[in-house]
Amino acid sequence: MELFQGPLDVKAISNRWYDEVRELNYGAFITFVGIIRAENSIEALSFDIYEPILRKWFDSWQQEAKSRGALVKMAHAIGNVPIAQSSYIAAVASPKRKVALALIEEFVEDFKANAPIWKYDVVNGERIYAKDRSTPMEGAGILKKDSDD
Amino acid sequence: MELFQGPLDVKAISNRWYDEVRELNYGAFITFVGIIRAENSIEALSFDIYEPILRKWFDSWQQEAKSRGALVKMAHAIGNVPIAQSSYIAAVASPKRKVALALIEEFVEDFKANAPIWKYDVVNGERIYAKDRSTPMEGAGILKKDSDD
Amino acid sequence: MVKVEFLGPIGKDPVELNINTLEELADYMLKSDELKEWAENSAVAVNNTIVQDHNFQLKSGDVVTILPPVCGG
Amino acid sequence: MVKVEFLGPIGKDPVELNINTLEELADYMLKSDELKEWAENSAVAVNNTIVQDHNFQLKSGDVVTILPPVCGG
Repeated sequence: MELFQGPLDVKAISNRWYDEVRELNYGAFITFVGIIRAENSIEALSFDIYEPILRKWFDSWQQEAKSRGALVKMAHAIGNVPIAQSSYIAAVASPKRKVALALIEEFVEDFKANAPIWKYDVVNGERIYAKDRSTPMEGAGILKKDSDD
Repeated sequence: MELFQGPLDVKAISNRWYDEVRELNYGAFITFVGIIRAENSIEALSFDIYEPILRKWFDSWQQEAKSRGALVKMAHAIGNVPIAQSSYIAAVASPKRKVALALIEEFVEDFKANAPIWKYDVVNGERIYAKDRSTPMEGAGILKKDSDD
Repeated sequence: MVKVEFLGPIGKDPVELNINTLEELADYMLKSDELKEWAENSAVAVNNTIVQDHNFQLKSGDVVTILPPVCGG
Repeated sequence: MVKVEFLGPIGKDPVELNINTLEELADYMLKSDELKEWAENSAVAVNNTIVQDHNFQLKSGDVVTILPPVCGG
């Protein structure tokens, strides 16, 4: 897992990962790249990350991947990422095509739901929390008083 | 769709595709790379391609991708590809993560089942058809005499 | 006359046949030791379109392609 | 004493609280105009492990982290 200040150098990162998985004799290598789209008159997106819990989250996925004979990789940006630049790369390598295809989907979807990362729109230099696009983490609501479980 | 004699230059191809999809304002870009694994004492794999039907197959997937707001890309090697080199790259770009994740799986699986490409193990310089790993195409069996449909 | 091409591992040169139906094509392949097994597991394209209909009629000038089991990637 | 940290968009400095239960933590947040909404939708970690058990007991020196709704990528 790799964290970077500002936009990711997608070419350098994915080329380096490709060489690593080639040497490890994996047969299938999938990368998922997130690119900042021009929409809602934003200049950039911006990200806060809580690294200790992100690292635990990632390590438990690495264990899961290992149990399937695969491995996962991830890079994410901290701070501002302008339009047409990238904030996120996830990757899976596996001897088997089907394992890799299933794992990249599960890994990316769980990332969106549970990785401790907060997203902001940057408009006129101001950071605005992307509340509507954010998801309560697994375990959220534990402080609700009306909860009956 | 791009066909090359011998191994693919994965870094050049995927870096070029990344720049293309960034400019088109896509938010999610997935690549699937097939790497030749060292197994069964092979030196290389080798591929025959029937381009006219492959191109039709690819064009119909491009139509399907377009109907979902996405696009697909593909590169494949013709002839020999040594161990740890790559024979195949498939890619999907989409504004939406979930569309991209679903499409890459469907696209790659249908490719394995129906793209008119034949694979050979290369052992001691000899090409041996990978019969056990090959799949009859959709429509196969139409010449069987005992068929009752 | 119909031209028949054999792709990939079949490794046989094209032939010109005087046939009108897929059944005649099957008969031709099944009586050849070299082609018999491929009749069972191959798809058939006519002028580069895969044929799904058993009653497809061939006409003179058609190019028929025999596509054995595939494995790209 | 328990240290409570508020992450991401909550934008509040850490506080030291003399509490032993999640219910006491909830009471603290619910009576603050600034923190009320975050009590509803946040997950809670103690010493960087997400807590799933309502009856979890806090002890002196624990670091509690309040994690509001996330959106990586």
